[in-house]
Amino acid sequence: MKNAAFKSGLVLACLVGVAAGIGGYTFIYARGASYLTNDARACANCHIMDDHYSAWIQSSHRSVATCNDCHTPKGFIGKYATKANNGFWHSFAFTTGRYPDPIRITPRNRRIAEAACLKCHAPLVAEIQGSHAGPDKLSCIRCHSTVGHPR
Amino acid sequence: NIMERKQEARNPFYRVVEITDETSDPEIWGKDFPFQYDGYKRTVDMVRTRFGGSEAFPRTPSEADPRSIVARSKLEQDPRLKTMWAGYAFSRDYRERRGHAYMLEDQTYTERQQVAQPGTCLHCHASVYAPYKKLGGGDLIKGFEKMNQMSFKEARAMVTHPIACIDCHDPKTMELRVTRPGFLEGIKALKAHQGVKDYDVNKMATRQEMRSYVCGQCHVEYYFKGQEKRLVYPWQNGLKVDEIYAYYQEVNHKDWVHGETGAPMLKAQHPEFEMYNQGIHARSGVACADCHMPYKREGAFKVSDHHVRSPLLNINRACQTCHKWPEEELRERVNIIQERTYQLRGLAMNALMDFIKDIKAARTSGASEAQLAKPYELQRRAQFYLDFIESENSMGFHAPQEAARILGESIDFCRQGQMSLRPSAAAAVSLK
Amino acid sequence: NIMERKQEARNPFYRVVEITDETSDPEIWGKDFPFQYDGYKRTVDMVRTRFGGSEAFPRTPSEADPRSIVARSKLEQDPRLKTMWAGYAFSRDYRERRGHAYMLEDQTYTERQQVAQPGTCLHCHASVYAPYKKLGGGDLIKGFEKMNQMSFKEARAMVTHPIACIDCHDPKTMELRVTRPGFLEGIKALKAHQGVKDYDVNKMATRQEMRSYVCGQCHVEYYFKGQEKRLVYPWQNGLKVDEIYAYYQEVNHKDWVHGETGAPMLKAQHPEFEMYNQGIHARSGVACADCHMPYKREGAFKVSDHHVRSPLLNINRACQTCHKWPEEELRERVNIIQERTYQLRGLAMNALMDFIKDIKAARTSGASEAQLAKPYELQRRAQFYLDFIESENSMGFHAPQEAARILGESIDFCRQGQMSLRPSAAAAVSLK
Ligand code: HEC
Ligand code: HEC
Ligand code: HEC
Ligand code: HEC
Ligand code: HEC
Ligand code: HEC
Ligand code: HEC
Ligand code: HEC
Ligand code: HEC
Ligand code: HEC
Ligand code: HEC
Ligand code: HEC
Ligand code: HEC
Ligand code: HEC
Ligand SMILES: [Ca+2]
Ligand SMILES: [Ca+2]
Repeated sequence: MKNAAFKSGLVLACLVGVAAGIGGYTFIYARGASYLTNDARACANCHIMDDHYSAWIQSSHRSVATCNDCHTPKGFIGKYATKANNGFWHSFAFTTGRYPDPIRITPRNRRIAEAACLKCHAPLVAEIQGSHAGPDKLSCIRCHSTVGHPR
Repeated sequence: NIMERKQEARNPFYRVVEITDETSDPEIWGKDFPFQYDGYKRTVDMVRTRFGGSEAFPRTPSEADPRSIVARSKLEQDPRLKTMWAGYAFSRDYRERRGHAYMLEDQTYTERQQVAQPGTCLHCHASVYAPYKKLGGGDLIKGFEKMNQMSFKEARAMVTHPIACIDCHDPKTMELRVTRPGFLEGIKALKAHQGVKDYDVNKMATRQEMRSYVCGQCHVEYYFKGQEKRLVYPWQNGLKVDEIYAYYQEVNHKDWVHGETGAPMLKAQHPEFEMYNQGIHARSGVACADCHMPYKREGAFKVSDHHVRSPLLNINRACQTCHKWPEEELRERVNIIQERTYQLRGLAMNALMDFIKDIKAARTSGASEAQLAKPYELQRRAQFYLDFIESENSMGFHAPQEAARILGESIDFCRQGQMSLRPSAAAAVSLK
Repeated sequence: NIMERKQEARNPFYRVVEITDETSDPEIWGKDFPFQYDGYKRTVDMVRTRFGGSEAFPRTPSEADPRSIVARSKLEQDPRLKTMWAGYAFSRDYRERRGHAYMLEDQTYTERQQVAQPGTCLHCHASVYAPYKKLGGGDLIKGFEKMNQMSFKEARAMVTHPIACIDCHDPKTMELRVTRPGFLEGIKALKAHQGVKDYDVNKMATRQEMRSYVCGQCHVEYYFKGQEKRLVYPWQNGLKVDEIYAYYQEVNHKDWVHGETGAPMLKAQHPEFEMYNQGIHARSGVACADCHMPYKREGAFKVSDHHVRSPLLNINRACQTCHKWPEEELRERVNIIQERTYQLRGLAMNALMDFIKDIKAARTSGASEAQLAKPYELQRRAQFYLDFIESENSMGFHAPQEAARILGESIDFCRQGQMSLRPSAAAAVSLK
């Protein structure tokens, strides 16, 4: 709650250009530009993503899906909107060191990851998905939470 | 070939025949859903595991019982069960469960039928959905009530199939549904107890819950209430053994009078749903179907394996998606849990035998009803607790610690019962 | 700030002072490893959880015991413990454990010291590595043997610190090492039993094993062997309670004679390592340190949280790395396991009280030694089993089903013991 208010306050501050301060520096320093690519190493620029990176390297998906394939939604806009959002908050969190440890996926990004599975596997699961929709849609992560990076 | 797969992919529920709410015959459903039907038919397989699965025992068919193969007799494996259930039909014939394909014939031909049984029995051994509705003139519950009050023989003539597609699925959407009055009413009472009013499982349950509820239609403790022989699931106070026992005390029900002691007894039957709900998997949102009907790749699709069976015969699919341990390791983990349960179950069984012996002795040496009141209550309780694990079919796996706790209490009840029949160590001397 | 973060990442082990194999004082180590030292110091914190952690009780310091704060007395929480341990030092003073920082003073001032205690005690309550070597002229085992045979007072004068860095770490490499003779010999006997010859833990254990073995140096069942008061971990037949009991029967050891019944008793103490090894976490390769010293991010690199404490005070780091459940849910899961254990422990405790009462009664009404032989053996066994859970500090969490199984057996032993003292239900009448 408090945190949320704090975040929004900060978002405002950025608009005023403070972001150019910390955010901007981090952006360049942490090779922010690469954040916009699909290269998984981009994510690993941050040591705190190292664990996931090295786990991903060993995952069944390393050769078929990069971080972004699972952590950004379909479509250009959504993709870059999410990147901007995560990019900013991750940079911010990283710089200030304010984040839970171990890192917990946010509900939003969890939904994105769930949806990502269907980008590639929709046909396969069409039958088990059946006519179910909305909250009753099958959660893949319930059984396959480690496909991207084994624990 | 690829072209076809693409076809399939676009409309997974491509139908070749029409299925209505009266279509009981699974073979017809199978035309539209061949993968599931194939699995369903395979429930005839009989394969053993250490404590589960089933083993085929040949027998010479007779007029009364045409079966040429039956499952192993539990009574012969452990004769103490005959003493435990003395005076009750279960002491005549009690076998290992086997696949769904056998449910109707096993029920029809069990020697337990030598005691007159009501039509109620069919609720969980046949595809009764259509028959109930027919009998009730479109009203499921009415039909249920009518069939309960028939004799088993009479009712048996009205059903043809063991559990079939229609018992778990809505023919239009293929979504899961609960068709069993016993569960509809039982879960309603349970939810009411938890503060949820007028719970309608088919409207209010999540899809994931339904993946267990369809099994909870039958794999539960039950009793026949009153003259109408209404099937009731005793969940009014909750699903724990203590809460169920409390319920039976309140309604003061007894299934039979013990043949050797004269105590008013309760029989526990297959409380898989109740025990599962005390376990870590239920808390983790893992459903019965996750383990007993795991997904299976068929061509371009994943489908639910309708060959419902012991997960230990299918560890790779049933467990390894969630547990990345080697198959052998997973089998060993189950084994450790089951062996521990089995060991404690043995001790509880011994305690019960000692207790029954003592009550008999006390009666022959002329103990009064008053003196027997306490021992009777303790036998009733001890035995119900033990039976709750004995008749539960996972040998403790569904809720390992809870199973051990229940057996521990059962032992305590037996031994205290024995004590109540003996003079105190000190008093012993001053006795006349 | 980011600049620093990248810096830190590069040189984790930056030394400012030199540390030798004689450096007992943790403050010096702390100069090189400030993060770990800070955590280490925080073990003075006292915070309660439902069954663990610890609570600060103020007391007025006295000449004999200068402590102004102690942990809660378990004897006052449950007076049945006084009867259980009648005639033994534990019936005078037994408190909740608290942080490592207190180990030396709590041992020094416990009222159990009013019974003469040997120097052996210090093995697990002080940084004895350097003192042992000094005393043994460079030979750890010699020093150990010498100190065992001193009086506590004498030995106490030779140590200064509670457990310190040097007791778990090699000062050069900072790798973990076992420094405790009790464990070195205990694990060797255990491995020999498992068919591994001449096991040398510091050479042959994996890193992950060491993350539990360093704790197993002290959080184990033990006894003092013979006149030399040698500290021995009774693992020759295995780590299960049954195997440990069998060992004590073989060597026919007793800790004391029960004050109220006269039975030759055994005391179980904190078998965390033994119970943990019966649990699913141990099987899954999860180490004590994973839960009690989880990694913690300090700037750019991860350090082990040296604030060793109840994981329930640190669920996010201790559990959520592996379990993606909300904190509240994880707490509730532990709670369910612990409450179940606690309930059964209560029943076992009652059974034991009944049993002790009966033995006393039998003795006063003049039972012979012969008649008491069986009851004595059963009390010894029942009580050791109960104590194995009572004195284990996770209230069942480390191995939920095993804890319940052990309590169930304990109940059975007690009740059978009572039975053995009473005439049979039938015989009762024909008694004179
Ligand atoms: C600037 C450093 C940095 C980079 C680069 C980075 N991350 Fe992160 N990431 C973080 C930090 C810090 C957190 C913790 C934020 C929090 O939990 O509030 C985090 C958290 C996450 C989370 C979980 C929390 C959430 O927001 O759901 C996901 C998923 C994630 N990162 C994915 C990625 C992916 C995919 C990339 C590459 C496209 C990436 N990260 C690149 C620093 C970074
Ligand atoms: C195949 C899909 C997939 C790929 C590829 C993938 N992830 Fe994930 N990731 C997931 C899923 C699913 C979750 C949520 C796990 C859960 O909630 O149990 C997740 C969660 C996370 C989290 C939150 C912390 C956690 O473990 O729950 C982080 C951080 C993260 N991913 C980073 C990355 C990075 C960095 C990469 C690339 C190196 C990557 N992921 C690649 C699917 C993927
Ligand atoms: C960018 C496309 C893509 C995305 C996104 C993706 N997958 Fe995959 N996945 C694949 C491909 C291609 C394979 C086959 C790779 C192989 O056989 O090794 C595969 C294999 C798998 C497998 C079988 C191998 C294994 O790990 O067991 C599973 C299960 C799976 N995916 C689940 C998921 C889930 C769950 C998600 C979402 C969290 C997901 N996939 C996201 C492309 C994707
Ligand atoms: C209840 C557990 C469960 C859930 C939920 C689940 N799966 Fe699976 N999945 C499995 C099992 C079991 C297999 C292995 C099937 C086999 O080996 O035949 C599997 C296999 C797969 C495969 C590999 C198929 C192959 O053999 O190439 C993919 C891809 C996959 N699942 C994707 C998904 C997606 C996407 C979702 C969500 C819509 C999902 N799964 C939901 C249990 C699950
Ligand atoms: C986490 C996995 C899991 C879940 C969830 C689960 N079971 Fe089981 N079940 C098992 C295992 C393992 C066994 C032991 C099988 C054996 O011994 O061969 C078992 C045994 C059984 C048996 C006896 C099977 C046999 O072959 O003898 C029945 C019946 C059963 N379960 C029904 C259910 C029902 C009904 C539910 C839900 C209310 C359920 N199970 C939930 C894993 C599970
Ligand atoms: C209509 C009642 C009914 C329903 C619904 C039902 N079962 Fe059963 N189940 C039975 C009966 C009856 C048997 C024993 C059949 C026999 O022994 O002849 C049985 C046997 C089993 C067995 C033992 C199979 C073997 O090979 O030993 C398992 C496992 C099982 N059921 C699991 C389930 C699961 C999981 C569900 C839900 C997906 C379910 N059952 C739904 C009535 C039912
Ligand atoms: C509430 C549901 C339910 C009712 C009502 C029910 N059964 Fe069952 N029955 C089951 C389930 C589930 C199994 C499989 C699990 C097991 O065998 O414990 C089973 C197994 C059996 C078996 C095979 C194993 C054995 O016990 O030998 C027989 C025979 C049987 N039932 C007969 C009957 C008879 C006769 C009645 C009526 C008096 C009856 N059943 C009523 C659910 C039910
Ligand atoms: C004992 C209950 C039960 C019976 C009987 C049963 N099913 Fe199912 N079926 C299930 C469950 C559980 C699912 C998984 C549904 C879900 O995840 O929502 C399922 C899923 C399905 C699906 C959806 C795709 C899939 O495989 O997950 C189809 C189609 C289906 N069943 C067809 C059939 C047919 C045809 C029959 C008869 C031959 C049948 N079922 C009998 C329990 C049953
Ligand atoms: C859909 C996921 C899922 C499936 C399928 C599943 N499990 Fe589990 N299992 C869990 C979860 C979740 C836990 C609880 C621990 C945790 O949170 O990680 C657990 C815990 C366990 C435990 C430790 C708890 C205990 O009672 O000792 C065992 C053993 C276990 N599972 C065995 C099995 C076996 C055997 C199967 C297959 C028959 C199976 N599981 C199927 C998710 C699953
Ligand atoms: C999977 C996690 C886990 C592992 C592994 C584990 N423990 Fe624990 N431990 C716990 C939990 C949870 C408790 C209960 C804490 C409470 O009740 O506050 C506990 C309690 C304790 C306590 C009492 C703590 C207190 O605050 O009262 C001690 C001492 C202890 N454990 C030692 C050990 C030792 C030694 C090992 C290894 C041999 C070990 N534990 C392994 C989770 C673990
Ligand atoms: C040298 C002996 C020794 C070693 C080694 C040791 N402990 Fe302890 N531990 C103790 C003693 C003694 C106490 C009780 C101190 C007191 O109550 O004054 C204790 C207390 C604890 C407590 C209770 C803390 C609290 O706040 O209630 C936990 C948890 C614990 N130890 C875990 C561990 C773990 C985990 C390890 C290994 C990483 C370990 N211990 C190593 C002797 C030791
Ligand atoms: C094998 C290792 C070991 C030995 C030897 C040992 N202790 Fe402990 N002691 C522990 C551990 C571990 C704890 C913390 C766990 C607990 O309190 O159960 C502890 C706790 C204590 C406590 C605080 C809790 C309580 O019991 O009041 C006292 C006091 C204590 N010990 C005194 C002694 C005395 C006196 C001796 C010698 C007779 C002794 N200890 C020998 C390991 C040991
Ligand atoms: C009760 C045992 C114990 C004591 C006492 C102890 N440590 Fe540790 N320490 C550990 C364990 C366990 C690890 C993890 C080692 C591993 O993973 O290999 C560790 C790791 C470390 C590491 C490696 C980096 C890290 O954090 O994982 C350093 C440095 C360290 N300890 C310093 C110290 C210092 C300084 C002290 C004294 C103030 C100390 N330790 C006291 C058990 C202990
Ligand atoms: C390093 C990984 C790891 C850590 C840390 C861990 N667990 Fe587990 N936990 C497991 C594994 C593995 C299982 C066994 C089930 C499985 O294989 O998924 C398990 C099983 C469980 C179970 C079910 C078994 C049972 O006894 O009922 C519970 C509850 C549980 N953990 C709670 C906790 C709690 C609470 C903590 C923190 C104090 C914790 N775990 C820390 C890995 C871990
Ligand atoms: Ca019943
Ligand atoms: Ca001892």
